[in-house]
Amino acid sequence: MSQYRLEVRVKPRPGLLDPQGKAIHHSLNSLGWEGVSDIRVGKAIYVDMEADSPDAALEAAEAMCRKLLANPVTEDFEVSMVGELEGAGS
Amino acid sequence: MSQYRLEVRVKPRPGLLDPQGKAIHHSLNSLGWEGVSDIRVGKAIYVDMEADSPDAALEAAEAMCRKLLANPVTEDFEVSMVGELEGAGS
Amino acid sequence: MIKPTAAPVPPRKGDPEITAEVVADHGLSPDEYERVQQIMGRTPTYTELGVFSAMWSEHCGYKNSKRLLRLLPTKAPWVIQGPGENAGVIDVGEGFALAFKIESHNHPSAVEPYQGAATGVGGILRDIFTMGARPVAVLDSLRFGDLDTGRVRYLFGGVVSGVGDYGNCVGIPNIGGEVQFDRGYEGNPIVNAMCLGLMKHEDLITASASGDGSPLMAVGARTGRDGIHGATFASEELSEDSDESSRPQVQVGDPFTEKLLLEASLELIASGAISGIQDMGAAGITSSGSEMAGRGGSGIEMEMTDVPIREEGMTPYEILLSESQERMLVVAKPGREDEVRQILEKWELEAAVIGRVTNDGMFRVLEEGQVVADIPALPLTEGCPTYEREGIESEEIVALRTMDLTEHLIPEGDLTKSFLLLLGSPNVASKQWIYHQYDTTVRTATAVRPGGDSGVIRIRGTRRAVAATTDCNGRFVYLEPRTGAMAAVAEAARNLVCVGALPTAITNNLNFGNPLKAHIYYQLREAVLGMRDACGAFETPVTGGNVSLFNETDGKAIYPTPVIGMVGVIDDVSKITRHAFQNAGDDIVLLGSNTGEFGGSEYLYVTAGLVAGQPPSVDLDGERALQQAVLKMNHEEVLNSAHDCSEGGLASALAECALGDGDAPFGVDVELDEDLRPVISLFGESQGRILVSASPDKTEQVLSLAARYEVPAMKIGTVTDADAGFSVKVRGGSVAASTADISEAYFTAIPKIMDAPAGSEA
Amino acid sequence: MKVAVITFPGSNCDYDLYKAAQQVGGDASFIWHRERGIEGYDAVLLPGGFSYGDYLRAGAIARMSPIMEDVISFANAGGPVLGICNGFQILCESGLLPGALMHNNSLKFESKDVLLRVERADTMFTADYKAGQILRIPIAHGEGNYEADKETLEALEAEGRVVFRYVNAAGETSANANPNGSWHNIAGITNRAGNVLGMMPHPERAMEELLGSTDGVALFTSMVASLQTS
Ligand SMILES: Nc1ncnc2c1ncn2[C@@H]1O[C@H](COP(=O)(O)OP(=O)(O)O)[C@@H](O)[C@H]1O
Ligand SMILES: [Mg+2]
Repeated sequence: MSQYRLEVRVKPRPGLLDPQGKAIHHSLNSLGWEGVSDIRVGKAIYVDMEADSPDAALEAAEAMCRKLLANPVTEDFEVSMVGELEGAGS
Repeated sequence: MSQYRLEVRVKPRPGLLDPQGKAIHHSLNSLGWEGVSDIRVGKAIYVDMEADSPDAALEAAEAMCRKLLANPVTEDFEVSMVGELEGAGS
Repeated sequence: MIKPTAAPVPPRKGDPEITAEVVADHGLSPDEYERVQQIMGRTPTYTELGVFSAMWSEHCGYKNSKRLLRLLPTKAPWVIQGPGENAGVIDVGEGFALAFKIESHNHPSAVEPYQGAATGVGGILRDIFTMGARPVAVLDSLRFGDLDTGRVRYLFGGVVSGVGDYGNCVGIPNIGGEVQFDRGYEGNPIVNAMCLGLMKHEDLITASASGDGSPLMAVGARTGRDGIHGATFASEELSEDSDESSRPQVQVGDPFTEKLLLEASLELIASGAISGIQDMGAAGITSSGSEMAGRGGSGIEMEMTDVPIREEGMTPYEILLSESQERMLVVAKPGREDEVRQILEKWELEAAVIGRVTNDGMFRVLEEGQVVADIPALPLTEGCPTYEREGIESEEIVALRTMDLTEHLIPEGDLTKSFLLLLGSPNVASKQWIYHQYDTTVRTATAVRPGGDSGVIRIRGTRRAVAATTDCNGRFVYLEPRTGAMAAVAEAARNLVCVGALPTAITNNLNFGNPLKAHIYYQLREAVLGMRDACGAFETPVTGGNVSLFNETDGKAIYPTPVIGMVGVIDDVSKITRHAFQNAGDDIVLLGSNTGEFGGSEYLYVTAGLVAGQPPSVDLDGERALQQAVLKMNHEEVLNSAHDCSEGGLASALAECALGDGDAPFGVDVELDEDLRPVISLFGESQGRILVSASPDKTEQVLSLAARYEVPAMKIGTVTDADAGFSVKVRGGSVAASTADISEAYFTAIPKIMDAPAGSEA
Repeated sequence: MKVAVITFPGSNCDYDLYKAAQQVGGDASFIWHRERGIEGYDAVLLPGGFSYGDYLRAGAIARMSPIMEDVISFANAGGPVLGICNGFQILCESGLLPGALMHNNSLKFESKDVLLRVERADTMFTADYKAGQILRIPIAHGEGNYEADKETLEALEAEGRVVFRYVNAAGETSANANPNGSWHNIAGITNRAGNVLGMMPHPERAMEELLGSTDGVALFTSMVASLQTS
């Protein structure tokens, strides 16, 4: 068993309104960043966990997304491996 | 000028409390994922913008983080380039 | 005006051909489609078909309910605006008018509880402020399955935070509502939101387009592909795969934009620069546009490429049917478009001219100048066929109603255990878990917050206030629809008089199953008749409402649930009565009497899992007398508290009065001798009963006032200190518990279930 | 006393605050966030609500509004600034007060009456209270969980800048009296100079018996009195 850190990114589905993104976009424009054409806001979730292998960790994180971390009706998710954590193993 | 998409990840500072992370951690444990040792919840913000170069885009995004997207008291940020968007340029 | 006729319109490139299948997909029956062809004098284009489909859906066209709704009483001298507008309006005195309405968002909430509930609140707020009234209060009426599955907890939690986040952000206090948990709502939660708005009489504005050439403007949020065909969707049954297939129809609410739109709309109306304004709600631009044209007896013409859109490449069909939230259609006075733009600009919102009012009676849509839809407006809005169907009571329900309950009436002696079980049932237990997520005090006008019998909002600058409540016990309606509907109206009225408000008018939300089924149509018809009778008897006319049919999953319908949203008027805020006991030593008086029916009670559900038996009867004259008596007692200031007896019966009502909001509980010492089984005395849900408390020197007055109105009344006990505990004795049975134990059962029931980590038992 | 109530897009307690200021004799006016200039005002009030929907972080976008430059100069020059709820969040975001307001630890919006203990009765905002007095005042927020780094927190306590704490009926700072998880049950703090107060509870909603409490009145009378004597 090793300790891994994974990064989950949960994003609003394309086409759905993203009120947060809209408000931030508006604010960035009025702060002078006129080249900004779109902002979408999602979540970045960092999961530290024990698993047998990187693949097992990734699989577990995907299952977590389906079950809890992402709303299947409004959000898409992506999972990636950040790396193995030190001082782990048992 | 080209169109770029950047990803900004804003994370709660280590050591500071993260009520959302704590609640998710708790839920994951009770759903049976016992190997999870820590969860931190931050934001993933996707910025589509025009810039002269990838470097200029990255720099602009970092400036946005310092000014607005991240709270220096409680959050750290990271910016990365997702890629150049198609159908851009003028 | 020339008689409108549809000009020939060539098919738009890329649009599907009109086949029988396409027609069926649009929810139109062959007969209805034939009617469309008659109106058009030709085959409709795809865009036109979409428009008809939305306008003739149950949601917009009321095809299965319109004839029944005509039976309801709608008039009274104080009614300023009856059914047919965005909201009903009544006079509440001193130049003030109250706009109020209820609306359902059941289907969207089943698919995405948070957004479904949030956008439900958003929609009802817009219905109020488009009348020129400032929203001052929200109520929410909710139904879910039992809380023992993860899915139901997810729906309940999501709906409550959706209702809360939206109203909190806009800054409208929640003043009440209700929730019922019962397996009858398992697959189909009910989410009804009601809003109240105040205005001066002269600020009333209605939604009609008149004035040839007046510009039509789209204001607020941009149009995206959200919720295309939501109105049609809301008029269909859900099935196993609804989650998947309904995804594109999820609408996301933006309460921040709503708040700006609210301020901008009220400013627009005050500016006099506009002559009409309507929410783009169900069926979006289609319904707002055609209804404004229909009501004004004029026509409209709109250019789709002028509509501000959020996504590239939207077709006219999509733009017309999008249900993107936080948008309004405005008719500006000619030449004052810039004024409109300036007001919207101040609130950081967009406004675009998208068309104009015409005088040819047509609903005409252009794309880059090419006509893509050209429909006579009046037949579109008014020509929807309406049906009167056959209604037959289901045998199954007759059997349930007439079931012999004798074996459940046996228990006697110490009934404390059953009582604590009942008090800890989420249906009876404190709803603080819900309303502590709702801002109840913003706008500094909330005189009675959720937790009492009715919410109360004072009218600043006067001594007056308005009160509101929502009520319906779906089990009663299920077992006997006419009686159940009367009970819903009667309970609402009792809740109002308990705070000292004169019941004035109602709005209602008819939540039912598929009316094409004879036994559902029976429920719908009977419930409407029950509502008619009760509203007639109480002089509380119906000023509007909403119909949500097809609440079924895999063929199983919800309990018929005609939610009543009733409003009342208080002339003197200093006389408001509250439900909680105020002093140890006060006498407790029970007004009304127990008629002995036990059907549909929470006790049967909790102890035997049963929804059966004869539900409590409703004596409309007796109810009316009770209301008048309590109002009189309120005016004479002889009461220290008043509380309606409902779910969980007398024992539960006593506990609610004793516990209040938990800060300063009292004990209770009650003894009464009725010729009834003890479970019926303690837990029966007989209608027409109100528990009041009075200081001992006022008790005589309470009893004699009751006698004057021929209302049965008896002193049944006294309020004691909390230390003395809770004791209720009836013939053959009793309950006795410490205040701490009843408090624990009552206040922790819902938090214990809901604050456990998500999925712990899933 | 001329009082400015700043309205941001999404503010929704601006009117309540305006009324509260009027009730104690303040001459209140609204200032829209895009306007500039608060010269001539004696005090600035930042109302509660959801400026910019509280999107991104509560108060983060409002903090960028043009008027905030003026509010910051006003505060730095010693002018009294009171931020309530969203106003407190904006003050933290703008750096006029230290720390940040995180999600309530219940992760739910919390709306109810709470009890507050007055820790300091010698500020310009609390002179009409007694130290140790217990107030009943409504809260209504989703992000009121006060947090800062260790040094800041220690400095706040050492300098006595905590003005209100959540307590139980016995006046103790127990965990179950804390509605949001705030560090040391903090409900309100001032800046070092004592002219900027931020608090999560809503004193402007506790101004009348009819609405449940009058415990907020003294906060506004304190402010008026301090300005009249200075
Ligand atoms: N969904 C809800 N939203 C707001 N308040 C609610 C809700 N459900 C219940 N309440 C409040 O909780 C209290 C008790 O509810 P309920 O038992 O249904 O009242 P009653 O039986 O007197 O009509 C009422 O004040 C009601 O307004
Ligand atoms: Mg009840």
